[in-house]
Amino acid sequence: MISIDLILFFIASSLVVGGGFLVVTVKNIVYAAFALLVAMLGTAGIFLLAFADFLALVQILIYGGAVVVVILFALMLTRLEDFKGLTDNSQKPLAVLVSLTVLTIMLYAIVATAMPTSQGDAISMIDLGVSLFQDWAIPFEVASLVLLVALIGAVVLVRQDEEGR
Amino acid sequence: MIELFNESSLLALIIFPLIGVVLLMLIPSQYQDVIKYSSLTISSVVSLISLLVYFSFDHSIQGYQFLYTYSWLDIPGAWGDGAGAISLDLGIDGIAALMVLLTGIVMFTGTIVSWSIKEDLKDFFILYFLLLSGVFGVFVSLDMFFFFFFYELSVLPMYLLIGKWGSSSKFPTFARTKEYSAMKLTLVLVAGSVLIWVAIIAIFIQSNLGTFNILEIEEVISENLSTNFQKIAVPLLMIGVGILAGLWPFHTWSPDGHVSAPSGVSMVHAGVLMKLGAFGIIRIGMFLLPEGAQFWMPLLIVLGAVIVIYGAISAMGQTDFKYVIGYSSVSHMGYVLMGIATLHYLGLTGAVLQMFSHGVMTALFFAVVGMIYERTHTRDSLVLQGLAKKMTVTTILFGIAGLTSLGLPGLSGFVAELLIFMGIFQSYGFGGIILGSFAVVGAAITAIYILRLIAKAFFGPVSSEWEDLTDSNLRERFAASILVFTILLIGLWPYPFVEVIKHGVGPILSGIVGAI
Amino acid sequence: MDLFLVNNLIWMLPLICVFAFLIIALFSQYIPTQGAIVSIGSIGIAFLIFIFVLIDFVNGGLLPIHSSFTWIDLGEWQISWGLLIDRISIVMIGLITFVAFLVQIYSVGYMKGDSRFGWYFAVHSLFAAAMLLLVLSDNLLLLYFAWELVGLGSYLLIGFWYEKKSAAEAAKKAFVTTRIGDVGLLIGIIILFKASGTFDISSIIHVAQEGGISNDVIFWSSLLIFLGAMGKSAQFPLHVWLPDAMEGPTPVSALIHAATMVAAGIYLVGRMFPLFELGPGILTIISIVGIVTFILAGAIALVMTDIKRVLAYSTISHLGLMMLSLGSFGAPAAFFHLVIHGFSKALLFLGAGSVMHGMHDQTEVELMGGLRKKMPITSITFLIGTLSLAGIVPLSGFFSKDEILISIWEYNPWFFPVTLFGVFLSSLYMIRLYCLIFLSSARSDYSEKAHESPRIMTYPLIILSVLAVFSGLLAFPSPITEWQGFAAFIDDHHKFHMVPWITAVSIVVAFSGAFLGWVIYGARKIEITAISKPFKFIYQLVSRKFLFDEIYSWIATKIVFTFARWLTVFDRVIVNDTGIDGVGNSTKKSADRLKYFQSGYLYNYSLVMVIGLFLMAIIWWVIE
Amino acid sequence: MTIIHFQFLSAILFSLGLYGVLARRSAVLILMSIELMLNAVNINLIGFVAFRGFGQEIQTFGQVLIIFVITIAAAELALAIAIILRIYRNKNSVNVDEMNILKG
Repeated sequence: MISIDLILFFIASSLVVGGGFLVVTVKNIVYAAFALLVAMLGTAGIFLLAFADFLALVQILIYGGAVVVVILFALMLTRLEDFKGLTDNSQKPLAVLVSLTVLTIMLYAIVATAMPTSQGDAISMIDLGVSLFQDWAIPFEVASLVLLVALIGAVVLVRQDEEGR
Repeated sequence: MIELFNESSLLALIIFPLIGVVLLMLIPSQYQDVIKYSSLTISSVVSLISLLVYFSFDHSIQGYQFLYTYSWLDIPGAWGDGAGAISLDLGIDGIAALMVLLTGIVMFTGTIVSWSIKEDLKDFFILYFLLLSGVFGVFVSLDMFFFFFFYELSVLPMYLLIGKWGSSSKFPTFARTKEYSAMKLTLVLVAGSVLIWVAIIAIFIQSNLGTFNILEIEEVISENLSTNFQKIAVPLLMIGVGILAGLWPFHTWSPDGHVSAPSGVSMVHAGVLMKLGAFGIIRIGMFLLPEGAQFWMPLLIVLGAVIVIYGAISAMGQTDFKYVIGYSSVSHMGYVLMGIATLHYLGLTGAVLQMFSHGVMTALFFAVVGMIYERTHTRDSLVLQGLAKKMTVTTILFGIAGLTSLGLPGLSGFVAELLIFMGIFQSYGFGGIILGSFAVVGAAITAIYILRLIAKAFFGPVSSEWEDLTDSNLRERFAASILVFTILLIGLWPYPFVEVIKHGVGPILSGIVGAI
Repeated sequence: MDLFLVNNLIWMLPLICVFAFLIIALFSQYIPTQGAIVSIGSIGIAFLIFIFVLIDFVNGGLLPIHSSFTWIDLGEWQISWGLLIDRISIVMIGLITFVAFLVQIYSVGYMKGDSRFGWYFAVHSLFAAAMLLLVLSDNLLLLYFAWELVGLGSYLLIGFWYEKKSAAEAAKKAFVTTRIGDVGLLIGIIILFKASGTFDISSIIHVAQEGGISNDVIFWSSLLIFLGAMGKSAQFPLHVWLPDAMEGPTPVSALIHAATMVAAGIYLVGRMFPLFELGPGILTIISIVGIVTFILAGAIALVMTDIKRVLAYSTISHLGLMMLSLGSFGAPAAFFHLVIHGFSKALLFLGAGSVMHGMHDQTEVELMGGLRKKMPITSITFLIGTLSLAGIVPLSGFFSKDEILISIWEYNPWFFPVTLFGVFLSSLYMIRLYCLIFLSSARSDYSEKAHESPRIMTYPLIILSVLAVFSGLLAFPSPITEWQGFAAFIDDHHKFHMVPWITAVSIVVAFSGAFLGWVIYGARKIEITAISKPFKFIYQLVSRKFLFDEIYSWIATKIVFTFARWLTVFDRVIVNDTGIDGVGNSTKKSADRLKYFQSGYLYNYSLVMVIGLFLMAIIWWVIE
Repeated sequence: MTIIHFQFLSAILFSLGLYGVLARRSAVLILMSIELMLNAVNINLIGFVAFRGFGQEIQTFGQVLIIFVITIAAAELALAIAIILRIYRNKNSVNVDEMNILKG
């Protein structure tokens, strides 16, 4: 019996898989970036289907907005000639082999250890907020520190040296 | 007030040096005087606390005192929820009390002696206090995890202290750079601590209590720690900690380390750090693994005898002051190991007293050698001559240290060595007599190299090179006189010290079947 | 304990000297005479205490006085410190305090103007304290304690003029050589402790006499203790330090290396005598060591030309005689000779010091001669000392020697003729020394210009010479008082007796030695080279002191220190560079080879990572 | 819709990302592939959280956990991009096969 959410799931997952496939195969890097965006949006859809509304929003905002944009900026700051006609490196056949093997193992593992499933509940954003800011307040603050440090680190790394080198 | 002191004084011993570290970090490094005086203040406060701890330690009450507990981490497992498996358990028995006093004394005098360091004094003291915080931690920890933690904490700063402030030396046939010595010291000691860590984890698992607390594990020795397990665990521990006590053939880090280290660090290194090894054997090896200890001790006593003689003869072949004293330290630590290995009341008491006595004595030695080196810029006894004329007080101080080292009665070394000798003769039957004789001969060899050194470097006519040497100044004399006073006090009136040691030795030996 | 019990007051004896040491060592520049007065005062007070104790004893008093306290308390094992004054120690205290007192007064004149005048007296006080402690202690441990401190005092005083390389070396040699003996002593003490559970001398002897200690243990521990005594009392073959010890100031030689410290070995053996008696064969060993020392040292003394060395070898020789006496059950005779030798030899050394004082510190007898006129008091007192030591009747040395001969004849008759030869030798070399120094005419500028020493130095000489003359009378029982003679004082079982023919032989031998000496060196009737020609080899051997120094220094440099150097190289090259560093180096080497596996490409690394994970999964699977 | 769907999707996406990391040449693309793998992890996690029947509380916790994952991913990305820019400035390329200074 194919339910409506299963159909939605397949649509979203085809977005994810298709986007992901394009990311790792296309030759033009800008296209790859947009394919990544597609995959991220698909993931947001998956989140929605798993009752994680807030996460879906976050996913769109951070990945769809920030991450892809940052990557595009990075592309703009680097050399443009290489963008089209990307080639893969010499161990491509091995890579194919290894990833297929890993995929097989994982799929086998999934099938072999079939999990019982039960229907989940919707989580209200209020609960999530309460949990985040009460139970997990300290890790949350620490995470913000991590971000801050990453920010500073990024700035320091890309800053022009004083001699202008 | 007294309760507060009883509960938190041991914690203070660990925390105050760390406070000192932070404090010194905040002082800009160009204020040399501020750094000097604040480091002096910190170390006097800590030493004062250690003094208070020692004197308010009541040896008439059984059991560990000044207990303090802070639960840190639970480890659930086969043993249950393991609440507070790792907790900062502090407490001292008589042995640890004496070691705390020793650390306090060496720390204070080492600080005074280190004042003369010219370069990056601030960073030196930061690392110095870090090191001492670790040393105090080892002596007062009743938790194996923290024992190990502080053990590592006290080893690692040595690397920087020697590597940065040390001195490289060039000898006719070989050279020792300070970087080499620092690296060797750190690597060898860390290799040893791997063994310790394995042993500690093994004890933790085997005891099946879900705790690292030594006292709690001690109660289940007979049920959970089987004889076979103990026999396997003791060598790990004995080699691991023994490396720090200069166990042959892993002793070479020690003389090289001494030669390269600045005098303040040498004082701590030989005075306190090497004692951690012997202390570890007593605290974990004998207390938690009595049967294993009993099984392996005959080997240790033979090794100890080898170290005594080997170290003494090696010292005889050296001409560099610090090498002589370095090997002499190895030799004297051999006495400690022998004393421990007797498993005898007298021997163990003597070993602990020797740890204290040797600590104070080598501290004095290195302080004096530092005074000489600062003025002459050489430590080669073949070059130095007739220093007694120019540096009379320094000579007398060196003489006192030397006489202590060769076991002259009236100075601390004699009492300790006497007790150890008596212990060795009382244990292991005829073998004990042979080994004991070796030990006594070792003391005679010490006399040869010490007096040879004195005759070469201090006596004889003053060569023109040393015409304008100055004698030690008031600061250095003050530091040295504290050490001399301690040496004399133990040498002449060891009664109170022995009373305190007895408090710790009794329970340890009572766990060992057949020990006297 | 009540501090003011008379028993506890005996602690004052050593303590007062310790305080003197501390005061002088720390504050010598603030005290008039740099502290000499403190030192002399303290030893004077000690002497007064001795007089007090003696009077008390004569009036039927307190002996033995005993006081002790626990030094280390280890439950089952108690180590205590205790002092004991009995008859033996009363004699020793008298000797020590009296000689030390005189020597210190003498030193004020002798050491005048020395840059370390105060330090000299400080060490003297330290030595006196240690020596008093040594003879007062009631247990072996405290005795060892003092024994070593005495050695320290000796070390510091021999090396007093440390700027001289030879003095520094001599001090070291003295300490190390005696230390070799002390190793034995300490081991012996501890073995006895193991066997009897106590350090207390009388308890040990009691246990041993009850049969509580096996014969083996008694034998070995006695032998080891005797080794200690050999070191301190400079018996062959551990005698080599004593002649070198003459590098110290001469009053030091008089006090430490003639009268007191070197007698400590005799004292120790005498103290432990009841134990030694029980050990099979120990007394024979002691006798042999004693007689060898007696003869060999006497022979060397005959050929030495350094005034202090002659006296040093003479001291060794007489210590050998005392050992021989002890080995022949003659403990009282040994003590008697110890006292009388102490007075006489101190007198001779102080006389030698006086000569050196007048001769600008020249010690070579070849440079002297004819000093009799220039230094009349020194000359006469020196002569008295010489005759006393030569055993010429009726000076004191004669009586003590006589008693020793009697006990040797009674217990060790085979040694008797050899001993007589030794007696002959000792009167010969003493007279030779006197003749060379004081008779005939001056042989150098120094002796031309020699002058008599100041009174502070000559008065002690006079006092000592009086004693050297009259102290022999102590051997006789007193007709008026209860005094039964010295021997009976030491040991109740001993009765004073003389064997007429032995006395006669002794007189003849001593006189013939003295006469021969006078003929050769005084009257110059016989050319010395004429006699020594046929015995050239022996003469060479003797004048090179039987090659002991050469052999020892060969052993020390060629064997011991070479071995030490080899061990140092072994330690560095094999243990450290090959063993410890070897581990590091092999790690480094294998890293050098393995580094070529690193392509440097990130994607290679990640591929290998994944494969690794993959393998781990497989392994896990297999195990499951 | 069961856990298995999520698991399958996650596995496929993860393998794709892995392939990207192993096979691509441009550092930026490798970075993107890593993002894919992180997403795969998140998908797996949310699948378990939502459909395993842990109840309200754990479900909330799971979501919080994902938020943290995203946060850390963002931080990592920022630094990675910075490093790539730095490398580009030094070597004028972002191709990983031109970077082998770690070669032994």
